[in-house]
Amino acid sequence: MINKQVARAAEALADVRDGSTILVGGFGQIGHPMALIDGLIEQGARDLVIVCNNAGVGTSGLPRLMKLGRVAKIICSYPRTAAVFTELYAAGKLELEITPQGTLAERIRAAGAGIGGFYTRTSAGTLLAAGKETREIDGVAYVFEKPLKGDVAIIEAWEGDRWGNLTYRGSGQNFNPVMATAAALTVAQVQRVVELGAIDPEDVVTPSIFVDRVVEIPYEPPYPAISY
Amino acid sequence: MINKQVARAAEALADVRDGSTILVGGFGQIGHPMALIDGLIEQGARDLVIVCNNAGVGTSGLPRLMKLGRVAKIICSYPRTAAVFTELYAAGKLELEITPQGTLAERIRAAGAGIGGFYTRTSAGTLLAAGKETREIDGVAYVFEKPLKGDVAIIEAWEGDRWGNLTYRGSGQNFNPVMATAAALTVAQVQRVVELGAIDPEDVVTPSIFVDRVVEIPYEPPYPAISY
Amino acid sequence: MRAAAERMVGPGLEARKAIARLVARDIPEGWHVNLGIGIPTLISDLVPAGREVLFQSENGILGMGPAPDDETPDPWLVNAGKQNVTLLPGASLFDHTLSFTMIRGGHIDLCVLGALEVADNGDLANWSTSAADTAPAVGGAMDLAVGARRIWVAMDHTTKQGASKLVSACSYPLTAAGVVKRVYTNLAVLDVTPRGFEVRELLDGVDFDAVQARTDAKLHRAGVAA
Amino acid sequence: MRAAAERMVGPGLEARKAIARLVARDIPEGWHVNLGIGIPTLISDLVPAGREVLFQSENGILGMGPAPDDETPDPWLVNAGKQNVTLLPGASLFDHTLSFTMIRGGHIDLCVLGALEVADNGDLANWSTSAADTAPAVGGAMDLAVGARRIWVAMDHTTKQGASKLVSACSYPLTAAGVVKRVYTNLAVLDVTPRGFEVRELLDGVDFDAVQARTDAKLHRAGVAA
Repeated sequence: MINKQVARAAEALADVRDGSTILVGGFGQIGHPMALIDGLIEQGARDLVIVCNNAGVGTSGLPRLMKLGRVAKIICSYPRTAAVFTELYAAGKLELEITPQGTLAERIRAAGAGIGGFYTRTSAGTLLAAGKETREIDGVAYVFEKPLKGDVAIIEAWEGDRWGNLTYRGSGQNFNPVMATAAALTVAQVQRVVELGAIDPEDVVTPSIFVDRVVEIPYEPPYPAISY
Repeated sequence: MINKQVARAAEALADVRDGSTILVGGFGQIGHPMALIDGLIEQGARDLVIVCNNAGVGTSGLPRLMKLGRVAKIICSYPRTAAVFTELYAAGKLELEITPQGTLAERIRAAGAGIGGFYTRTSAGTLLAAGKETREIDGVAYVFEKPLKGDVAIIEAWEGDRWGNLTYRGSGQNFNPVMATAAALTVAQVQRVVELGAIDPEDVVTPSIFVDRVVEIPYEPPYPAISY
Repeated sequence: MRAAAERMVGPGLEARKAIARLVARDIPEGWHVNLGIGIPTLISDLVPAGREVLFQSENGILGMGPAPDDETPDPWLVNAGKQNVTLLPGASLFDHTLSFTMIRGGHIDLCVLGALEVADNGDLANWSTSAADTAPAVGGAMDLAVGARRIWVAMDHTTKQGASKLVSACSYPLTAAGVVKRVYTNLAVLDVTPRGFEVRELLDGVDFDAVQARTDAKLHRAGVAA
Repeated sequence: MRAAAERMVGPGLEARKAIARLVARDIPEGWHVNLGIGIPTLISDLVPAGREVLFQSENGILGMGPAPDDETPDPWLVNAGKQNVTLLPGASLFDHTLSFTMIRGGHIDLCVLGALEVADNGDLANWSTSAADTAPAVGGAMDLAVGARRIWVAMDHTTKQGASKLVSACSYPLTAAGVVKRVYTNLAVLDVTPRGFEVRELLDGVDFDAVQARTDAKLHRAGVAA
């Protein structure tokens, strides 16, 4: 019997190696796998490359991982959300790769979908296109972007089953479904594990094929929404 | 008040011009917008370029449109489903562009998603890559593929509302959601039009932004499944 | 004339709302609109009652309603500024790839952004104040700037220091080249045309020369040859 | 020896099922498997009871169950061969872009295809019998051939005319180069290795020389140096 459920977050991440690229779901606090980040902190891997839209908020989660010196590089669209990021970056202790938000999502999709690279108009003629191949297509300037693959993806979903099917709630999808497709190992934190078959096949957002491990982490309505 | 519902198929397609590229949803008979094809037949446009996974079955729908001499070219992955296609093609009266099924879907997605082109391993080193740009990426051969945009998309869905939100049933999604994103005008044939708000926001598969017109065409469980 | 005077020194919340109201007035029914942070955020609540406009948020929402006015907002539902929002009947929820299919694929009718500078050729600078920014952050600005069918900018006419934000050439790093079609400020509404900025509308108590005096770029009167 | 004799002249349904059963035997629990038309279609019903294997269909289904045995199949649910199918608990439904994300993105553990020819370097020809095909049709074969983690072929060992389908070089147009890892026929199971075809298993009543006699390419005995 297939059973992808794992009891604890750190156990689900036990085989993460130093130097891994970790795709981390979420947009701000929503759909952001806080328990799995804590599991990563407990687990101990170092020199991580973190791919996440934001750099976290406050002092727990990603900011704590950064503060502990475990992050070598961060690839994101909007890191200016955590003070510790700004400090470490200013001190030259953290490498940063800024990617436009849509390009970040599309590069991750390309990795998951077996696309070797693609052309986008986004960032053409700007500093963020510096050093990248460009091409004129039908008279318009495009920038060549490469796939961005993870060794591990940690994501947050709403319900999951023992095969790894996932649903999401509200604006909780964001980067999670696409990141699930693009890593060698995908671990999902879910609010509840339900019986196989309890999720209507038409309601599945992330089909089970993309998910390797499921950890049940029920929690109260999460964080106060923070505006920045 | 936004209201995208149109009473009749031919009315919804009234402004289709000669020479248009028409994206036609469906995989075999399922999710295939038969009533809209009939509307296109009634409407009269000629020299059409049809983009559809198959060439239809039997003598109605696409085969009838072809038989009437209204189709100049068909772009598909598996046309060998209709006898009239084979006849017209053998007689040199119909141009054919064969595209691998996944590449067909991805080229349509690129058009809908503002991607200027992409690299895929599919068809590398085969006859279908003849004349196409190739590139070696990380030691593997890739083929460059361009976006495939429609002037019109005609698709079939299950439920729709007056804004154009759509759901699908069973294996009825197939090419429909991606085609909805990739045409200047997208017309959806639905089994029933429901009140705005009746579709749960989490159940919407095609968000309303991609749909321009909705035609209600209720019908009995469709065609006998045909194996070929 | 107090309102006019206030416009000269930079708008407070009411003046910012006045800018947002002008934009809201000009959005036709049925448009799909993405709003950036700052003044644009104020627009959604100012659309005239009964006019159906669909607001999109790049984190996966189409059909956002007003901010929740009760004590128990849905904590799983936030907009791109991470503020709690509501959904209208007919709303839909989706992931980032479909959201940026909408944005980059030309499906968004209008994106209203704030800006650091707008040049009279439509160049937009709104993401970074320096090529050596200490911690640059771009978010979805570059995708929106090239992908939306129209880019309008809603901003103060000048910086707090009084420098013009409508310029003949951007000094800050570009977000995208040649994309801005219209600018709404606390002084005027200006179209970006082949000959440069054209004053489309002056706010109450403001005249053309007063706007030109506060603008780095040369202004043109609508319908008057240069 | 009747079964063995039948294998020599080309399999009927029972012999085709025997090939399919061997493939089914070798699929471990938890694999995600896409089946082509022909003999591969028979595999799903032959997986040993209690072993969970997830069958994918490129038209948007993961977790297909057996063919419907009642009089009222769901007409909206068909597989890639357009036959009505059922869903297992845990199944999911999706569109073509996500389906080919699975396929092209390397998420499918195994694809079992039929073939016109397989070469001993793993080249696969299964979509067209001529460069001047009167009406070529490729379907998803090329995407599956390059995208699945493993390609196994299940086919008759020879054509109806008795010509070997295991060849030293394909004469038909390629579907993909160097992708086949294993071949199941009515005579043997063969691995594609760096030195060519290696006989992994002989079917009952068939010996190595009998297989070699019906094979265009040179065969190797497993574990025996060339």
